Amino acid sequence: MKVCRRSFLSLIIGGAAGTALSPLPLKLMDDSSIWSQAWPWTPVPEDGEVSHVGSICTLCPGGCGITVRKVNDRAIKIEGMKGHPVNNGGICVLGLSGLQLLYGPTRVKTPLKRVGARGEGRWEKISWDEAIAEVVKKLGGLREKGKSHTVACISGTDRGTVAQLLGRFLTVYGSPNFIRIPSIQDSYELTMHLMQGVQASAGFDVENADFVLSFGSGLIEGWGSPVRMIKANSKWKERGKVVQIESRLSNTAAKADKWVPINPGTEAALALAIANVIIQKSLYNADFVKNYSSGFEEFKQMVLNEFSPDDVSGITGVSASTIESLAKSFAGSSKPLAVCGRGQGETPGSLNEFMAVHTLNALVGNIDKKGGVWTVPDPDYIKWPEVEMDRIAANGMSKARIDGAGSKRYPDTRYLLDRLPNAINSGKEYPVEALFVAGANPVYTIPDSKAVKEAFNKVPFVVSFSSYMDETAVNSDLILPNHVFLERYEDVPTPVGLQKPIIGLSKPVVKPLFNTKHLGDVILLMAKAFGGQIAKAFPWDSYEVCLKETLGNKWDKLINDGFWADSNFRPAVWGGAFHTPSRKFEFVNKGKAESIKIEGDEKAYPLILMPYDSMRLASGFIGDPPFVIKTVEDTVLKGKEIVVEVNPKSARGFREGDQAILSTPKGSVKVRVHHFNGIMPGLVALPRGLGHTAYDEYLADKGVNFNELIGPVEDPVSGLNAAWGIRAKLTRA
Amino acid sequence: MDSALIPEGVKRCSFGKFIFWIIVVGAVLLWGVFAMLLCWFKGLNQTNMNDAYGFAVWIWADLAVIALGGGAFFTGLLRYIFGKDELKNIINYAVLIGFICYSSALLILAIDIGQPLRGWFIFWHANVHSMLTEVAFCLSCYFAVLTIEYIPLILENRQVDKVPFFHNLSHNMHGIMAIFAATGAFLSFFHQGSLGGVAGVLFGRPFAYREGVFIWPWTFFLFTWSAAACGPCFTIFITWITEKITRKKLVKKNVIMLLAKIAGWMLATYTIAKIIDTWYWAAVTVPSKGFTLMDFYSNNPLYGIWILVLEIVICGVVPSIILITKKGRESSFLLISAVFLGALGACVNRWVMVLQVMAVPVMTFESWPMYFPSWQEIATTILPVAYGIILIMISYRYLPIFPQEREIEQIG
Amino acid sequence: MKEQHKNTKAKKYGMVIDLDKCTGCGACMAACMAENNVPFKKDESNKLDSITWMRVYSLTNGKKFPEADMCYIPRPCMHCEAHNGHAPCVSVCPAVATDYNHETGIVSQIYTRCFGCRYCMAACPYHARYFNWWDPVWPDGMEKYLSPNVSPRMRGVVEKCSFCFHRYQLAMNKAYVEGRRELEEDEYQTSCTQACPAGAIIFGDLNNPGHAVNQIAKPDPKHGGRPMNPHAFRLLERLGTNPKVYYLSSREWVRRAGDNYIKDEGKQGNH
Amino acid sequence: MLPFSFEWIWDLSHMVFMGGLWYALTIIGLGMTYCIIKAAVDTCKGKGGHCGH
Repeated sequence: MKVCRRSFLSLIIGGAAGTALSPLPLKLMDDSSIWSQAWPWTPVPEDGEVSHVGSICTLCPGGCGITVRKVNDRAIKIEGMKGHPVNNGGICVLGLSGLQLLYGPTRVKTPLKRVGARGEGRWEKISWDEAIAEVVKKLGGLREKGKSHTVACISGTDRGTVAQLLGRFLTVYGSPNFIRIPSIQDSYELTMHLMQGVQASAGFDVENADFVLSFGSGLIEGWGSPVRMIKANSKWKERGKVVQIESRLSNTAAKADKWVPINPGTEAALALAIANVIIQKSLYNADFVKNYSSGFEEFKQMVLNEFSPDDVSGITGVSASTIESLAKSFAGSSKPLAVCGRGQGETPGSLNEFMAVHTLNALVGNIDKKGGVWTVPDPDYIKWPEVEMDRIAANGMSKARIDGAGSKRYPDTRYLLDRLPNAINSGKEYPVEALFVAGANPVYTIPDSKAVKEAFNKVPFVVSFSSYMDETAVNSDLILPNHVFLERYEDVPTPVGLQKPIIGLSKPVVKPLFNTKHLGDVILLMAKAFGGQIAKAFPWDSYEVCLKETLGNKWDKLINDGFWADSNFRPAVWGGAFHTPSRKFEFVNKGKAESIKIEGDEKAYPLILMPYDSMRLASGFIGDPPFVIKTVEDTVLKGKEIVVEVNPKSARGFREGDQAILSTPKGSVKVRVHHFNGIMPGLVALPRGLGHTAYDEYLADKGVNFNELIGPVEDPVSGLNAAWGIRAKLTRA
Repeated sequence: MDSALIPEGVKRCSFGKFIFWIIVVGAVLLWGVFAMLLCWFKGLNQTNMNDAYGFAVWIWADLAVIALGGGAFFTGLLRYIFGKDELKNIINYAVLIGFICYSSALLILAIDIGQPLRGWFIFWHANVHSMLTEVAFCLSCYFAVLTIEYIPLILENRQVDKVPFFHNLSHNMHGIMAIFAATGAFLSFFHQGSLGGVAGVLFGRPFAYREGVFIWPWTFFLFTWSAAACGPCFTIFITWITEKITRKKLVKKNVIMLLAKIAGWMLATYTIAKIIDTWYWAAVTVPSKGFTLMDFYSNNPLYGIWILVLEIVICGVVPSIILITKKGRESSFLLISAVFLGALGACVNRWVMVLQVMAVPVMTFESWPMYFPSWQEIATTILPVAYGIILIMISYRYLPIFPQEREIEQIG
Repeated sequence: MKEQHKNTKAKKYGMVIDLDKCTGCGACMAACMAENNVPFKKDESNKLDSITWMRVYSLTNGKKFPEADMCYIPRPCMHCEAHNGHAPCVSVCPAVATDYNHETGIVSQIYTRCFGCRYCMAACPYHARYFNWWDPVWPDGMEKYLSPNVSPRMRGVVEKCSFCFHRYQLAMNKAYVEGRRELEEDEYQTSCTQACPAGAIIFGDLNNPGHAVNQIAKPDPKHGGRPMNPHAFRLLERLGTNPKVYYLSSREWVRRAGDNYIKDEGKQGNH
Repeated sequence: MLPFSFEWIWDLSHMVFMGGLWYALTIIGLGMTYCIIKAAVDTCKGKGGHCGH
């Protein structure tokens, strides 16, 4: 048959038409759409049996109860625990994102030993036996040379069994250098110590206060136990008033009933001027002042002479009439409460300011009263036998602390971490030969990052117990990764700022995912390896045994409810509350309440840089997980650039979104400018919690770490860091 | 070389020159195809679109080419239904331009959707309340009609025509073309309209929202009207360009004059309607939502009141006056300026109804998001232009697009 | 647009958000992301392509220091009822991938039905709808926390807040097993409501006079659900979207920021 | 699109819209079918063309 062009064409066309009319195209279309609905690279979460585990979140000192939803052995979601005395069902943005830390890429999965240069990030995986042997060998060597005191330990907390085990280990080993991460807790403890003669934490009965006078505290921005404070804020909306004294319109200021802008750093003067009005108009609680306080007359004279509203108005920028009305409404309320500690309270602050503010509480007599400041003793469930130190340990313990805490100069201060970098760098004290870091990220959180890194580089042996590859872990020699909080048992004593002692119990929600080990067990293993008195001080087989024994009859309740509260606890009665030499509240007057001078020359640096805190930026030892960094607004972080707030008045030609160089005496960084009418002219505000160099690609290299731009300023009384800002300038990029 | 394929009695450039230009335009086409494939395989993250600009330059291009392709349906309507017989001399070209515009529009839509493989859901799971469903249905049906109108043209190629079946098919299709044209006009009316409805029904967007009759907002009718007005303008404009490029007269003046006159009256009435619509919208609709007219034309770096003036006065009133006056039509310069402005007016209108709609903030605490297309978007937008040029080149070379060409050539 | 369920009274789930209490802490945003398997990218600072079903906006009163004021406003999907369920987005979706459920008043989104034309996004004045410009990618191991109750979305589709509809389904399943047809107020609560540390979000059935949302917002059925509580307002009330999320604020400038007004128009411009 | 897909409702909008659609499709389909069949018939009858049967 002759195949002509025509039949060929017909075949093609006929074939095409035939295929088009057959069900094949339909079938293919359907298949393709089904395929696109289940792309193999889109995960399909496995279903299974649902269960809930109650525990305590330890991502911050807030101590919230959490309920973790599980499907089979996977943790699916963290929710707030209903009925928990701190957060009753509520939960914060960081706590909600906890699973991203558990399952996230920043986990340290096995003990690591540095092989490259410090901070280079080259590691060798080692076994736990090797890791512990390594530490013991190093520490043993130091001990033999009588240098046990050159070992220091930085810990996120000094409370609870794990921190206590760590401290105990240091003691029997022979070093006085257990150092807690600084915060306003230091200042509050010192204030309570000096004015009330007690060694206790300050608790605030915020739920019952009806007039809250806050001197720059970020009441709803992470101050105290964050969820509890936000809950309290909602209560104040229903019945109560809040006055925020702050130079920037923070969230707290915006939510307050009244915002009083103040020249930064003059808060103590304002507090004393308020005291002046209260005393002058006899608005104070006469019973308390007369019967339960001492030093009032002296205090009165000082305040009347030096802190008249008119004079203070000039210093603070707050009008005399405002001062008077503040004083009247404060003293006129039935349950007034004055608090201080800037932002989230990560910088301890000026002791004078704390005492001045606490004086206001004393004047209205709301100490250990409903809605006031309570003296909260540490829970006393940890009753281990006294350690028996051997000769070396006793010798080591007799040495002075390297940070100067408890020295002649700062006799009452317990920890002074902010002084450590300088102590190491200056070499005036003894060198630090080994450093432990647990539950803390000092390389990131301590001011003057340059000096901190320099100090770290001078320490020949740094051991990190971090679960995550944070800045400190990166700059260490050995990482002994702890379980994360969702994988371990741990007791959580009274959350910061809570007015009654409670104990929470963190429970393992999931089995440890990686080759990590509980810090408590690591301490026990180290102690055993040393033998002798050191081993003797730790008679437990495992941390779990130790914890169960320590908690005794509270254990069952803790396992069932997740927390234990002392139902018998009542605030102290004035008659027996004060343990000062006079047995009364003391209006301590430690020199003139001078404001803390910040670093930098006014001419070279016309602006003042201040940090601000946000619930959406974790600035402690934990960095923002992906969910949290996602919530950060574009007026805070834009791409990789940090945005600083400036009042349009002091923007000097910088338009919204312009790039600029922000310089302080400590360093300069690239920023973007955001015009914000809520900030006092002359100030620049920079968010804390950004500028991480470690962690994962969702967080690292975004923005600037505030600590690179500021150094500590020593409070003359306490030695704690009182820097509330630093001089700065903005120049063209 | 390919002379056997070229229609009888007309001159075409050399095959080499033809191929050269095909390759040049083809390179641009390939660039567009590359961008298109990127969008398909990597997803729409290749574009600069975002959650504020869900519709962007593509949708504008889509609406614009459909409006400009409106010449096909309107000329067809005039030719087959209203019996304007002269127009048979330009209808072929109008159909070709329409075919190009509509196929491009469909292609753009296929790139624009996030899940192209599921594109057929719009037919299968149709929501009859959605203007977009109406668009999709009428668009595809009308595209089928345009194909049917274009097929006889292909069949008239010298070689194809030799096949008796194709010759007969072409003959028969011509025979009932009026029915197809009528269906096409019906479909076209609805999809031009529903494209207008797409923006007009957005009652959450006061800038776009218009009241109307039954389910159709005023923009529904305005879009159809403007397509009927600007489509012929575009046909005249492209014919003029083709004549310039080929350096030949292809369509007799009386045909152009007739089409221009009709287009002029359509444009004039459209402009009046548009002015009334804008006035009512600015005076009644917008204030009832809490806005003033100037809210939509201030506080942003691009959209000032100039765009409204450009659309209505410069691209509406001015070309209308030119086209409805005999003197204006007869001046070649004025005529071409007028049809260009008319076509531009449709493009500006579609831009405003797509991109400015996205840009105007509705919530008081939002600001104007601005947008600039990525190169992938630009390339895929240019793709249809390149494709259209190539199709015109091939059709012009091998098909009897301009029935009067031989006649004019012989006279000339 | 299904017919109403015959056995039970139609619900109208909605929210009241107290802006006086809202501290802008962001917990609702994270609670939503964690509950609904919302993906995240390396850079989420461009808010125009960042998927946040619940987004907290911040408003300012526009005044200068020290008169400046600020307020946060969390914005979930408003689940507009508009007129008889013709929400701005529902009526425009060409493929019925989003629908108004007359039983619950919830606007659904069917990811496998959506083909990504984004018309709904153009229609929504609240920017509550988000497009998956990218394939969702979880870092290795992190997909372990994904909830089986909400399917992760694929690239190229639109997603939005569902008022945690899966929680409604789970609660209804449980109720049915127990022989009930009605839910208690606390049996069905959204993830953001549950998490909010300030207790600023309240969720429930607006049709049920026993529910807190109804008692607080006091929706006026005669006027398209407009709140009768003088401190309550809805976003863009005047557009006729008839949203089911009510806001409370004691500050007038905040209430006014909820809608557009011509300069000297009266308060709460009722037209 | 078809009455047996599950979202189909026999309401006015569906009848008008889908009615219009199917009406148009029918015209186009029937028209084309007519043309093709008639062309085939004509071809068999030997009409037109230059090299036909």
